[in-house]
Amino acid sequence: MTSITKPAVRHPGLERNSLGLTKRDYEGSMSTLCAGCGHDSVTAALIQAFFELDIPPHRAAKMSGIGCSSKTTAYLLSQSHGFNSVHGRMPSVATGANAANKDLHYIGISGDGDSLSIGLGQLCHAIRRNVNMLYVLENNGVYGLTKGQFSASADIGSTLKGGEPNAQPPIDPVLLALNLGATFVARSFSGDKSQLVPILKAGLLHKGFALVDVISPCVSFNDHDGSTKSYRYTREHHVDIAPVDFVPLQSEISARTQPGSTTSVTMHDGSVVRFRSVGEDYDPTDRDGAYGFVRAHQAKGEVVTGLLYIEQSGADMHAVSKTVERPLVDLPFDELCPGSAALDDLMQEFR
Amino acid sequence: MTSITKPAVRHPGLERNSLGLTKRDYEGSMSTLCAGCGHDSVTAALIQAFFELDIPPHRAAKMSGIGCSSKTTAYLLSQSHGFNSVHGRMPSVATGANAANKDLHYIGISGDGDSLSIGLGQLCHAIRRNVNMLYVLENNGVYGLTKGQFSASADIGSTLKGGEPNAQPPIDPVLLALNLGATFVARSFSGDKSQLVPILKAGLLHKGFALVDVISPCVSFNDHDGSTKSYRYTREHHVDIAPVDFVPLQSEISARTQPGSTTSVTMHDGSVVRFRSVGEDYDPTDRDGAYGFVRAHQAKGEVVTGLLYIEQSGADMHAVSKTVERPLVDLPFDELCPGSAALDDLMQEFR
Amino acid sequence: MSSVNDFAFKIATVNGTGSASANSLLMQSIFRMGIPVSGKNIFPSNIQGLPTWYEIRVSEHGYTARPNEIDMVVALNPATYARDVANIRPGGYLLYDSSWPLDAALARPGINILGVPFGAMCVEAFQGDRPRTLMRNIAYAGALAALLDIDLMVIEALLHEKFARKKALLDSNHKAIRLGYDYAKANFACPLPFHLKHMDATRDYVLLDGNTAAALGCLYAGATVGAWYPITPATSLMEAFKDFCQRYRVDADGRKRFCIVQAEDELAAAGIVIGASWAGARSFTSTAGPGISLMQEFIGLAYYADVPAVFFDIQRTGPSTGMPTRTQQADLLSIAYASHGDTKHIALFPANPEECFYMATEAFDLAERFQTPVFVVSDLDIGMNDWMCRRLTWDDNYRPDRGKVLSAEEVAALPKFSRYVDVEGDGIAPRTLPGVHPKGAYFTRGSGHDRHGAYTEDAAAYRDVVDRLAKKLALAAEAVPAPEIVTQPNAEIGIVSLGGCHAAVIEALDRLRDQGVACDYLRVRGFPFAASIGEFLKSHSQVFVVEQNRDAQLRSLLTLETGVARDRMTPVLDYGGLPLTAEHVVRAVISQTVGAAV
Amino acid sequence: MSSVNDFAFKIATVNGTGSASANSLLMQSIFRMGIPVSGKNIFPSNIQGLPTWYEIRVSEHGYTARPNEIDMVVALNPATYARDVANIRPGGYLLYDSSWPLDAALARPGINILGVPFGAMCVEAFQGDRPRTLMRNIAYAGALAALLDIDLMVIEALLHEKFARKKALLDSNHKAIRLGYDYAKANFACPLPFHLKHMDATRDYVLLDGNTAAALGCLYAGATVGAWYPITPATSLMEAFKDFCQRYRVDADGRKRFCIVQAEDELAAAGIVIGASWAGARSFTSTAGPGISLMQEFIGLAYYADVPAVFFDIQRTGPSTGMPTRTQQADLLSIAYASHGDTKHIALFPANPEECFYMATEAFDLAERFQTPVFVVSDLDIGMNDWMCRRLTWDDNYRPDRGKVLSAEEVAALPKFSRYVDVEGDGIAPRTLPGVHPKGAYFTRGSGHDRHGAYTEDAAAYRDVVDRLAKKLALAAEAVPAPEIVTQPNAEIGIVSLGGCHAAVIEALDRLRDQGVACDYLRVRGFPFAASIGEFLKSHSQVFVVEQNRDAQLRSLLTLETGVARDRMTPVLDYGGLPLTAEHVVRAVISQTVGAAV
Ligand SMILES: Cc1ncc(C[n+]2csc(CCOP(=O)(O)OP(=O)(O)O)c2C)c(N)n1
Ligand SMILES: Cc1ncc(C[n+]2csc(CCOP(=O)(O)OP(=O)(O)O)c2C)c(N)n1
Ligand code: SF4
Ligand code: SF4
Ligand SMILES: [Mg+2]
Ligand SMILES: [Mg+2]
Repeated sequence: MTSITKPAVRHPGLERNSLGLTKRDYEGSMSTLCAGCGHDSVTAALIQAFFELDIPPHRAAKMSGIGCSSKTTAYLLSQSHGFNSVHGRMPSVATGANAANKDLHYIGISGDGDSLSIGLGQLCHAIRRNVNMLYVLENNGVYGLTKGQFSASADIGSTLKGGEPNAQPPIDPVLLALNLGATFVARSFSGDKSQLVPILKAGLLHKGFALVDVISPCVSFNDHDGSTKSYRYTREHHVDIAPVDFVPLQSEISARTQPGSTTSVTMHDGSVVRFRSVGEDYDPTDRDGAYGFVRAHQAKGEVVTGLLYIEQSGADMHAVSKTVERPLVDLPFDELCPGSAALDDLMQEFR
Repeated sequence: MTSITKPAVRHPGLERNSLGLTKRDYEGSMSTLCAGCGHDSVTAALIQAFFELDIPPHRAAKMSGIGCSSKTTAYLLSQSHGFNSVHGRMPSVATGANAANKDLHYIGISGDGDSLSIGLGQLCHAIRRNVNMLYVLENNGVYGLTKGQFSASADIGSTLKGGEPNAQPPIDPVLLALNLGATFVARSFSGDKSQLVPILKAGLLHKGFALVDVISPCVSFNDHDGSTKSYRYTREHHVDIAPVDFVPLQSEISARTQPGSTTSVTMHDGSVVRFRSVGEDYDPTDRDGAYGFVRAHQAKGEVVTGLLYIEQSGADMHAVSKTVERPLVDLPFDELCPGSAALDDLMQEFR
Repeated sequence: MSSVNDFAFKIATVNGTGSASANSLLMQSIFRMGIPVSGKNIFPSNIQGLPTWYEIRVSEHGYTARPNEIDMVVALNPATYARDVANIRPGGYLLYDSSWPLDAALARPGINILGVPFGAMCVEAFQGDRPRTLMRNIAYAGALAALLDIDLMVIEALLHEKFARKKALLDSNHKAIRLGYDYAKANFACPLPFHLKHMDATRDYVLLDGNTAAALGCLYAGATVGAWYPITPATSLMEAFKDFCQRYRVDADGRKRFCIVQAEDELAAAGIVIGASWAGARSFTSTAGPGISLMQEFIGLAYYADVPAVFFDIQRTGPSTGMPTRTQQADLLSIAYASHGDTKHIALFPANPEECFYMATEAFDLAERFQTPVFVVSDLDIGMNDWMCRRLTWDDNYRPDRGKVLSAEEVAALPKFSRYVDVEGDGIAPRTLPGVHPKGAYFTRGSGHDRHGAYTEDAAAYRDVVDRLAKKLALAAEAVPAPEIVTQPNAEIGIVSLGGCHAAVIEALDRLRDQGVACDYLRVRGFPFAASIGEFLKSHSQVFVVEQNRDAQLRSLLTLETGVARDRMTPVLDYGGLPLTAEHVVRAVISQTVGAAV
Repeated sequence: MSSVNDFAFKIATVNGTGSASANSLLMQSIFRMGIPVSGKNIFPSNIQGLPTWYEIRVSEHGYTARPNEIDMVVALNPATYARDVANIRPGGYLLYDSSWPLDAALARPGINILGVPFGAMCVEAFQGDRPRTLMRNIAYAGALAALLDIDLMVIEALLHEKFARKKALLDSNHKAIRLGYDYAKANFACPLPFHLKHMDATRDYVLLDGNTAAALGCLYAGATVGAWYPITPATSLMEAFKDFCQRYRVDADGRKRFCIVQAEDELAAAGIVIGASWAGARSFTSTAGPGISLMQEFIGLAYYADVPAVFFDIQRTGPSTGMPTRTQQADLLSIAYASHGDTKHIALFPANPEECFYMATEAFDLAERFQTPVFVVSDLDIGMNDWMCRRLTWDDNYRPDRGKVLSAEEVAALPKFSRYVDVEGDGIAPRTLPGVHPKGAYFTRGSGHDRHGAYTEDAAAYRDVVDRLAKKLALAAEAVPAPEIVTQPNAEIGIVSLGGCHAAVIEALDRLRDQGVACDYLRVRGFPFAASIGEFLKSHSQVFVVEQNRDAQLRSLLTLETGVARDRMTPVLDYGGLPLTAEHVVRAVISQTVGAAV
């Protein structure tokens, strides 16, 4: 039950963040996923990211659709509101919640079926609106919860457990997002926490839609040889463009602007994302460059991972619609209702 | 009424195609669109293409959704079946019809609202399936039939009649199609029939999903200064990568393999698409090259038009699903029903 | 047969030629003369070039329903000459453009034919095609002014207001009016037997369409998030809301106290409304039948997860795309029990723009109080036509009923918060908003859940929640707007109706009484049905249910919800897509009344 | 209390541990012993690690409904010990894994507790975690064989068939069976008071689930295009169809005489079915409640445009996502009048897998004959559980009823083809298929159209079409499967039910009769309702309507369609998500029967 409040008794042994909270305070109910499911690692990484960013749990909102991946919002942040909506439609629900209260940290957790089949239209339009949220796509190439049919992210030639190969071109959420103007695009691997956590932290602080495509193997239906979304295949074929360090605002300036560090991007709140030893040919602020880079490696059968593109100038949904600074939910009624006098005047115009 | 059969009396004056049909035989009922609407020019170009390709009208099927653009299927080919379905869902209806009867020429006519907002998911998945059809997207940047709201193809900064500028990044159907693995991608302009007709002809004979994005201005709601989908703006900013000639199989070999012609692509049925004087830098069979080329020109505020990408190797939906040569609708019942003996045997397995 | 302030005329033109302004000029002038007037715009689902009509009815008694007969037709669209001229009552009048010889189709015996060379006069008087076409419309308004005795002063005043800052337009309009007016004066015996005389019956009224009124209601209710996908006839509601917000909800620095999202489709619009309401905003969408079908899945989620949400359904003629510019009341069943599984939803049925305003605000109160979807079921006739209705007023003491929403303090004070516990026994469980307090956190889901919001597949835990929902909806019956009941001394016949039919039914009641058929009347204003509705049905030996659909959907709801047998109620149906006339109701009742004095 | 061939036992395990094969081994063995048996799989919406149960009922009388009480529980899931042990009838038996000391939760007085060290024995006998877990299941099957007298020969035979080509597996299974069997024989008084004896009551039967049967029906009906989006419990229908097609519809060269499209969602699946049917193929989709909600818009299009389409709704517990692995009959209303506007749809209600097969073929005939959507309304219990039903047979003389489809010659012979003309007065207008003949071309649209298929906004032309549709659906009432009616001498009580409730109701009828309460029974098999249904209702002083939903949806349909007053029918509802028991029906009837002999 997600509504149980954690026991007040503190575990002295546990590390605490600046809020005095331990990681436990960021955990959720017991996972009911298969032992070894990639999704559970992503949940752990998210807990880590929230903990390290000192975000008060109740200031986060967990949004999801339907699927094993979508279930995971119950397995973290039991002190945050969660909304497990309907299949493929989480982006719209998150858009509405964000429109109403822009000051919460929205995390959307979805799967490749939820996002690329039934939910493709909503995902694309949430990207266009640059809704301020971290969108984690737990990508395993199959529909896990319905027992392993191909999803739209299955690569050509990748086989089902039964051996049946996929013959349709995959939809790559990373390329799609770059194409549609997403302002934060990353790909990672549930098996690489050191890469995933800083990316999630950057995504959480990014002001706009942050898409993180996480290859998250399904041990029950898509982790066999022949699958291109298995642990083994991913380990062997993913290339990390550059490890990133996420340096939050709080930390002393020096650390943020450490000389000699190659590329680094300063975010809205002043935090810095630093790319360590990124290759000459790679510029994480060049949208088309990123697109070409990913494609080129795909041609070689490689899966590029890392924080592939980040743009801090893009206006998010509220900036575009010029809403007031305060969340709309906080506006007092008298700032919303023009009152009787105004109505009387108005009526004159309808004569 | 689309079901009126044309008068038997022939108009001696009118040019005839190899079927002995005149253009009149490819026309439909009177258009009810606004005078000057780009869509009417596209209708005319389609009539021209069908006429020149000598396609028996009743072997074509006209599929559409809802919108001014979608209405146009009534304005051509009155001797073809037409299906004006529901808003944004034509791709699935066309997919089903094609699954049932692969031997008809399917043309889908849609608008930017129909295809890129409510219908985005279906369009993307029809592309993935490489459904064998010509898909014409009559793109005017607005919802015409509902009186001029922005559509998802509106460019940033483009204004509504009232002056309101669009602030969301556009969805470019051409880039989207290239990204999703479309096997035939073109962009044209309703005002340039000489470019449009051969492209439509090639699209009709292409074995797979042929996307033709046609800038087709809405004179009532989006043809003003400030609009980037107006006649004026399009005329001034579109660059044709290369005029194409479409040389049908029928014509004598020499014409098809005329020496000196730069790039040329031979299609499934043996017809040839010849690109005249295409620039050094452009290869219409290079997917990523095409993507980069379009993006580069967009950066300069230019709209690239022409047959941008064509791939003849891609397997269409039926090739992928290995269906029989004959259309499924033509299979006799006894080839479909295993019969009583088989059932009796089968029952043994359920004991 | 002469009549003052009691007649109707119809103008037939081609859409996209700008006749709208001429027609509203006529409407407004008559209205400002203090005479009750109503107009019905019968337009095509098309932007330019197809037939369109405008019917104006003048009624000193204040009847606003669609006219029972047409006294005069202004025929300016050759494509519909035959139909239009056939519309004129025997002895009525035809006004046509005599720039061209009288078309054979117009030459009907038994009517009076008046020709005015509108086209020719305008070609002579104005430059350019567009101005000439536009002014031709104003010219017929001028001719009608003369024929019907519309006060020229009033017209002039309106033109001055409208074109205060556009001198050139003012002049040409003025000129066009005179062209028609003078020609008519000079050539015909003005006024016609039926014409206008100043009254003082519109002082407390306005001319308003339902969508504008509903948008005002949303503004006044404090709605901040609007999500929609354009669709006729619902588009003008959200567009009006946007305009009002631009006017009343923009800070000095240009920042907005509202957020309107044009969604990619209706599914998304519903999702946005649900997400925004869940987060604590008052949020709504406006749509039509096809949207209602597409929102079914989300509606079920909101119902099952106790999430408030307000939906405006501006009904049009179905099924499927149907006739987008024609009216109907055929979405009742698909709304009442929307979505798969066991569901039931609150619905409000405004009868006119005035009620659209008040019911819009009420919808938000009910949605938040009952934590469930609420539908305001309007239609094209109410939503898009200008109705004469009382000036809207506002009580500044109104405070929104946000329902049971726990504050941070209240949550903190709880030993433990469980989302779906029926604390007060009314089926409504206190909710918390995200971001308020860690102890208030809970998990909202459309999957099986127990009273704590936890996932369950247990039969008892599942029933516990859905039984509460059933109870909640049952209690809503007496909270929704009560039915309007009009009785007559010892009437044995009862007439039941809803929404836009009201105007025609109250007119029919008068005419039936005059014909010796006394009927009581009940107008359903909310769903689930209050007990009084069942009582009304049971207390009348014969009941007619008047509605605008083919399958008697209101009668179906009455049958299911009150338990009164289906055949105890006689359906009176009109589903061709045009607003209902009193005549239709009267004929149906008379012809089927057991021993009616006919 | 001893009983032969008449008892029930329940196995509680954790999902994903492979108990399924052990359970079906038990089912099949009993079945092959000639004894009527049925099994209910009660599983979680999850892939691995949550509680799951399997109930097996043995009934010499052939009752297949869910058992009224549990004689023995095999408790192998500590997480549910308490619940499971509470399930055992007084004096019943508990079988647990004594590898560990008896858990306090299991120590219930008044029952017999038998411990077998399944875990320990398997750890000793097998290598590796997975084999050990799997074989532990086979071991309890072995123990049950001894306790219940299941014929070991039969079990061995089944193992040999199953592992014919897998020697190693055969051996380990054989070994595991013996482990359990021998231990039980050695330690307990076998057999228990309730046990099995060979019969000869299953010779003409098979063990079949409804989705497999429905898939076979589609195969035999000649369906060529299947479109779907995965959803429990409908997934196995399309997957079975695919397997059968792979087996019976592949040419020598590997080319397929079918096309199955896994759509991107349910909206697309519906569109594909409509497109394929429009083009002339027999096409269908299989889905569950959420899909029905998402398909609403397309359903209205097919209805209004006269396009055939077959939908299988394998109902699960709603609303919204609800409980995907629990059963219910709560989509009735959203199917009967699906989509906005005035609509009504044909629906068939199979009661078991056998009917799933026959009704599947019938659905295609009806869809093409009436040119309209047809729904086969099944549910999770019928669709996914193994039912004992008569061997399916096929009449080779069957020819599909394609309805009024004009050939090229017929079209050519016509002076003019108009799509929506009611030539024969049955409301069904002849259609043409694309590609057949230029003269047969017409325009299919969901927008307003006249009898020629031309766009219209004219009231009369619009009514002409929708009135024909109403007529067509009215005539369908006598064409859908007739209700099954079972009468008893001078019974005054009538019981009405549908679908999967049938098994429990017929058992209840017997028990009620034994208790002196004679009831007639009508099982609804199709919608719209045949006249005989209304007559049945009217001819009984008291009527009970048994169904699995909260809101008495079948009763609602009966109220609306037959005119019989709602309260003339007493609802008997069960909506917790588990299959209905006879006990539930008997109790409801007895307790509410006017002067019942209790
Ligand atoms: C409308 C609807 N259709 C279908 C389903 C069934 N369904 C549940 S989850 C799912 C796919 C999940 O795949 P994905 O999003 O990749 O999540 P995963 O389980 O692989 O993590 C489907 C089809 C549903 N719940 N709702
Ligand atoms: C489900 C649904 N929602 C909304 C509408 C209203 N509608 C009709 S056409 C249209 C948009 C058309 O835009 P586009 O596809 O660009 O066509 P255009 O008119 O611009 O050619 C909309 C929103 C509808 N018919 N159905
Ligand atoms: S089925 Fe796959 S995706 Fe689902 S929980 Fe198991 S491993 Fe994870
Ligand atoms: S409104 Fe625009 S798109 Fe529609 S017909 Fe007119 S010009 Fe064309
Ligand atoms: Mg997945
Ligand atoms: Mg458009």
